[in-house]
Amino acid sequence: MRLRKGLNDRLLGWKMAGGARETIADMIQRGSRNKMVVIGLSVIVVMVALAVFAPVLPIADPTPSEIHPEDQTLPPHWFRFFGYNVSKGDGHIFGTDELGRDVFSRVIWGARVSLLVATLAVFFSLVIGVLLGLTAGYFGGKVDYIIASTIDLFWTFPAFLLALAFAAALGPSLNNVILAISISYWAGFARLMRGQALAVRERLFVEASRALGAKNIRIMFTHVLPNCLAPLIVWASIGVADAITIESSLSFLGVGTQPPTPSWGYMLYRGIPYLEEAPWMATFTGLVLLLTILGFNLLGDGLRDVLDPRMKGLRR
Amino acid sequence: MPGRKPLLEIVGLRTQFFLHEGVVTALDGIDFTVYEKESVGIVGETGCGKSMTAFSILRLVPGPGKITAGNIFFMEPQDVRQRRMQLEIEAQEWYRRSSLVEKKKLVALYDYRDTGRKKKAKKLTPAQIDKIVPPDRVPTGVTRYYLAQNAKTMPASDKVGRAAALFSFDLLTRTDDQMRSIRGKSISMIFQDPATALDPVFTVAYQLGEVISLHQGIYDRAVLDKKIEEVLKLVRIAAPVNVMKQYPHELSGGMKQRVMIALALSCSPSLLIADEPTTALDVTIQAQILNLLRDLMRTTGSSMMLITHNLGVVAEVCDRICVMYAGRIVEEAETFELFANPRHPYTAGLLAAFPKLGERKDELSVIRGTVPNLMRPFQGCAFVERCEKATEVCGEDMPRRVEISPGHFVSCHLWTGKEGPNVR
Amino acid sequence: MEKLENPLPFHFICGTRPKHAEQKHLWTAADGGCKGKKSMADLISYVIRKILLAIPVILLATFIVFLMLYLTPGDPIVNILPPHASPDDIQKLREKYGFDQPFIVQYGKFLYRLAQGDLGQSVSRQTLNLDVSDLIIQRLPKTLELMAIGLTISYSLGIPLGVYSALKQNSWKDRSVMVFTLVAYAMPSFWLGILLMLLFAVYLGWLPIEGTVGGFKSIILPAMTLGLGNAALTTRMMRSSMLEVQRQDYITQLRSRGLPESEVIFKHALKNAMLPVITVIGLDIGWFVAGAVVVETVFSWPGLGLLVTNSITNYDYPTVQGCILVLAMFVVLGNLVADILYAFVDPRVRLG
Amino acid sequence: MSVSGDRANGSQPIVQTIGLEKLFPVKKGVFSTVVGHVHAVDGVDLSVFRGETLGLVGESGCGKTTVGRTILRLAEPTGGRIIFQGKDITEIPQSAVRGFRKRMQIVFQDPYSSLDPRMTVERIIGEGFAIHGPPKGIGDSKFIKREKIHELIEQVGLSHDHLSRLPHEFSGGQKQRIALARALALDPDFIVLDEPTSALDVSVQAQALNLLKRLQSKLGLSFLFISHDLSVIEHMSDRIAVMYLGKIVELAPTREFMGNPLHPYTKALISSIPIPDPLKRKDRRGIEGEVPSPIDPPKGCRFHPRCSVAFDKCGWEGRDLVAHLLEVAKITNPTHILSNHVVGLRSDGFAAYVDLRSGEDVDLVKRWLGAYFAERKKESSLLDAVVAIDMFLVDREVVVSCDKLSLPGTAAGSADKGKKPPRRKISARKVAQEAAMLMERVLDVDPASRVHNMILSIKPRGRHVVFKVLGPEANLDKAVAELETRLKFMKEQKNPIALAVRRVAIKRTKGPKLELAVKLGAVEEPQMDDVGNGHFVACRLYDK
Repeated sequence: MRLRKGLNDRLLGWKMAGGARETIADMIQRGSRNKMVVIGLSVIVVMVALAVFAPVLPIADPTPSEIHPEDQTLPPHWFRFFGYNVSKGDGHIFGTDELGRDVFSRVIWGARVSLLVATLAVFFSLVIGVLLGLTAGYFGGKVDYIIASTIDLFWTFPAFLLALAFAAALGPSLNNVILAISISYWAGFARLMRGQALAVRERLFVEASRALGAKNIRIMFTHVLPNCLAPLIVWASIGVADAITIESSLSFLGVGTQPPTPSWGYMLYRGIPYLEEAPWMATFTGLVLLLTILGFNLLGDGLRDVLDPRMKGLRR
Repeated sequence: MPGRKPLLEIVGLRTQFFLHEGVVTALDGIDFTVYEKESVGIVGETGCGKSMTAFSILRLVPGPGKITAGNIFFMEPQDVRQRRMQLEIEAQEWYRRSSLVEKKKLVALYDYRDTGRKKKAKKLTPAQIDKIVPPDRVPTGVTRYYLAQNAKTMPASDKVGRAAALFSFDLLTRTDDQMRSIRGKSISMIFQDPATALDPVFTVAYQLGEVISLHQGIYDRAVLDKKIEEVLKLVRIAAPVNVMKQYPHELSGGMKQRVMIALALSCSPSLLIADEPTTALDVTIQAQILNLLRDLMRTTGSSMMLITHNLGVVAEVCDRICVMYAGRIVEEAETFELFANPRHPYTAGLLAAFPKLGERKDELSVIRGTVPNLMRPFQGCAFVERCEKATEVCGEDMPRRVEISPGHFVSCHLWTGKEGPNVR
Repeated sequence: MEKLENPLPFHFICGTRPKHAEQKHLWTAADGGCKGKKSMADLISYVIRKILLAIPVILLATFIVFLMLYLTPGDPIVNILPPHASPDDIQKLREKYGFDQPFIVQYGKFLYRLAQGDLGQSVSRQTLNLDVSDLIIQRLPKTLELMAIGLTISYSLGIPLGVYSALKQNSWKDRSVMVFTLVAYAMPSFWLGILLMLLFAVYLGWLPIEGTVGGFKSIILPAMTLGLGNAALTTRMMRSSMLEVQRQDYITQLRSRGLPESEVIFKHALKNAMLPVITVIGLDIGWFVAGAVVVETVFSWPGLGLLVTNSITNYDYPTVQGCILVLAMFVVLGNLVADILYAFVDPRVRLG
Repeated sequence: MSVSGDRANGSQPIVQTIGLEKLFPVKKGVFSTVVGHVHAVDGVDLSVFRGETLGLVGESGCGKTTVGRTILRLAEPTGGRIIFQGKDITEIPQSAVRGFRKRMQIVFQDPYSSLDPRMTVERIIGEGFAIHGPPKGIGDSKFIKREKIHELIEQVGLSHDHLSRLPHEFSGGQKQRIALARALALDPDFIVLDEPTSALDVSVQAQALNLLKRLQSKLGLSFLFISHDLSVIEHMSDRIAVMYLGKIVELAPTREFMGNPLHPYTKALISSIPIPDPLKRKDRRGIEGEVPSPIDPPKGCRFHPRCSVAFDKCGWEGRDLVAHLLEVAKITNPTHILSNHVVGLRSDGFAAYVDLRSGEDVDLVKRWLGAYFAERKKESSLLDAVVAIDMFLVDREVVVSCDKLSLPGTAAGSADKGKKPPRRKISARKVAQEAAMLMERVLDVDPASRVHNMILSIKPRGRHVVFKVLGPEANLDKAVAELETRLKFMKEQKNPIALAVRRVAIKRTKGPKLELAVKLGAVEEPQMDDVGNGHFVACRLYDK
């Protein structure tokens, strides 16, 4: 509604009249007032810290060389409240799995893998996506037609299916999973970047810069890219969540990270046959997985509100 | 104005927006009257609250906005109006006579009713009380309270006095359902940008038919189609049957605005509010639309409230003009009087800053500075920072609305105390 | 061509004309005011263009699927034959399956066979030499069933919830819906499946834990698992779309005409707000296709998805190929349908 | 080029356009074939002299903004020449345009989008220096740059402490000042002002206009002031040009323009503007109708369909004839020939097609039409313009296939003289478009052509040119024969377009169908004529 729009504009005006300036510090301040950002960020910080410091944390070895049959499927000691017979296993707050390994430490080591894969995959797709999307959106014409069709090809294809196909073909390994996710996920960034670049290109300051004699490269990187950053950051955060989902799904299907490397997806897969006798195997892994994904999603949603209130509902 | 019947009477209307950043007073105590069969122009720059006036009248103030004070009397019969005004004066007298404690109680009550926010009555100082309830105008709440106290003593024949009819013609007292039957039927509005103000996924015929069947109870397809065609012909659309079948995006800007006018006039409203009806159009199309509006007003006998920033447009079309600045009406006069003798420095500045065709000058005279921040409460006149003639008193006291000649009102300290000889 | 139905009336094309010039153009009023209307030919051309645009996607899918097999590091031949098979035997089998030819020839042959509906033969031990197409056709109905019910759940839950949430914007009702969608969206489908299984099958024992033996009962859990994530997404989209539409000028305009609130919201706002949701139906189908693979594995639902995972673990690449190709077709088809649907629903879509 | 010629004082124009043309293709169909062009700018001759302001006024969509952008080569012209300070810059490569950019600048309409929201004002104003190097001067270049930026910001009436702020902290008027400072940074000679004050409120607009005037007289700038608001244009300009549908229709010095507007469109425009003075209120009739689509502008004078004083010479088209016949049908009784035997009417360019109920009616309807036209031709020049009525075979057309073309490049376009200019490649589609125009000239317009009255339309379709020919099958053969002899002659003359023509053939298309076609004679567009006092007008009323 025009009315409301006008009001918003004037609101911006009022803010400036008070001398407030939109600096990075301001954004941080605004971000710190947004509950979603705060919650999301704290979850992420905790998870990242645990993952990074896993080797030095006083937790059990996630992949012990020996298997102790007596340790198999021990319930967490606090499960005695639910009527489980807990005789042993004080040290296992999430219990142990079918091979007697500590679930808690495997979850933490699993976070290492998941976060690494997800971050790297998102980073690569971001780089590919931004470069292609920027080129396509800024130049338009035939270049755009070719790149945009490619983007659309990959975009209409569900990322997970593509990743599954690639992971299955390339064979299960950490690098291949990263590659598979990057290949299937870049189109999202490219599409976003292209759309943004197309919009920014129409803004008159780009035209003004051209009128001053600026070259395309200069305009692309000093005008267009900085003005597209906000949605990219949001999308990247949500992208990490998606990548974690894809990675764990791949592992779940057995084409991702291979055992004995601890990975959330595989741990959940192993938990299914034991659902009745050892429900803790699947539940806690899943809970941590959910929390992590939720954390990145929350951060993304919150950032969207912080960086640009008008971007609400931009998902997909 | 003797002899003319007021159709819409706005008294002390205040509309505020409650935002995280603070309270924005979009309309700050507006008074004006639209008489029957006349067109009133509301002129002002971006953000002066002219559109908000329209939305307040229709009670369609968006989002965090609220009407916090005032009355909008619509189609109030003469006798009710007279009795109401009489009672208001009585109530004012009564209020003036009442003690400070009583005043505090009243103010808290009134303020709660109108702003929805409770105030601790006992902590109010006399100055604050005077601010909330200015002594020269007693708000609705107080009048009602007074009436509730004294209703029993009124004679049974005095229906107005016995509370029932007193404020029943105030649009702000209407229920949502009553309001809906007024909107579109008695008061209708034309929006600024026809490109965004028509529903894009329904055809012209559907949108027109919906309104006509709603207010006139016509449901028969054939009769409805005929009626739609008639209305489209009324706004001089050459091929109404073709246009009926089309979606808004298939029409040009001028055509869309005609359809919008058709929508507004389909139920022959007694008041038409046109909010910048030609701003989005080209000059030649603007001329066509203005001609159309003027002719339609003449033939249908409705009143029009034309909101615009273009002084040329009001000069062409309107009988009377209100000039708005920062949520207040600073000057109001008959069109000829206003253009001949602009009394408020803002009006004069605006007229001088407007480049006129065929009167080329080397330099246009300007109004320095920019429109003020509406979030700040104004102590005095809102124009003080940009005014060349401002004195100290301008920054401190809000200027009163004075009638300097019959029908010519100004809110400016240069003119307070200089009421015209024939007035009151 | 301005076709006249009958000799008369002629006037149905023309309106009144400017008074001043006898032979002057009435089109300035009629045409100048109305831009071109969508014709059937435009619509057909649009559909054809969309179909043509789908071809490269399908080709890409075949290429990826083919590349998949080509890149496979594990040798399927070695997998089929007993461990002590001679190199000669390996060679023979390799020739039989055409694995010895250059890449492009293999791809060409692959496409050629594909065009005839031949997806090759399974090389897994359990289903050796069975036609992949037969395997797929056998499994397809189960997946379709699952997807259909999943889609129904997701839209019948997502759209009303989104509208409700938008209407109650910023209330606690809205907030709780938003929290629900956040969690439901973040929940990986396999874990959600496990939880539902745990609750409804293991503890409550209302529904069968997996497989298809329970009849309709057994489809409830997989379909819910599949539908819930997308329902969350639909809710969010519907909500933001509804809020966006409610901010539009035309909604205020309709209110200013005195239309009842229910009509404004449920006729005008809803119809407009549905448009962006329709555009993503295609993407939703993609989501479901991908989700089906995981969900079927969790619930041992004998559909295409389970076939894929089983084949992957058995290194049965022809079957994987075939399944992924079929699933990709779903996606392409879904997008096509969404595009065409959108062109029909939104009068503003430029068909030219 | 009478219009762009010298002014009385004989000074050289700083910018001159000759026949400037910018067409945007309109695409349609399965393969996005070009089905027409938006004639945004269609042959504009303008010149701006040193130190003057040329006002360019017109309604939205008339192409005035495109003129400004094309002069700066922000949009590539599709035809005509742009001459800047005596140099032809129409075809120089973009890298060389950059050098010129220092000397011509632009200020846009929308202050909200014309400043990069992520840059401080200092960076925005200094962007020109970042591109072209710091301003000349003695001493530290950074210091000089700073000084210069300070000077600029003061020049536009803002202060130093604004420099470190971001654009959103400013009001519309202030933003426009910053945009102006940015444009002035490189000391340009010529600035295009594209509706610089349209987004501003009246009181702020006056400030901005005064500032522009002051700066112009101080710095000796030349302006091309583009606006839809004639009152602003009048206030700012020394000369005023009026544009309508891609063409300039009137050009005159301001005083002359306001005192003696000649073109009916100009008059209507002036009378449409509401004057803020109730004493001057009048019943403005303005003009009826709306601006026709620029994809297929009216033939002849583009304003004639809306013109209140238009007379018969101003323009006609097939669609006028269709409209006329429809009117006739309306007033005749149902048994009339027109109603009884005709199913539909359609038009294309200067041809009108009559769809018949059955093939046997051809002679009947043809005779009636011939008689009707002959009888009424004195009354209406539209009917007088009818040159032929005959049967038309819908299913047959002459198709000319074209090849792509490779031409030796022109030296003017290349930056360094030493290198051999690269050959210019022209696609078959483009050749077909050119060929269509060429053939129209030699077959249809040229009265010496033997098929002069038979050609209904000549249109490019993909890599072909398609002819619609009036009359029986023999006429098609005649057209092919004529076309072949003409082509042979042109091939001998080494006409590149003629050389690119591959094949001429008669093609059958849809099922057999017979229509009647009426061909109208072509009508010419009015040219700009000098009526004295530097006043030019393109209107038949002032034909000499």
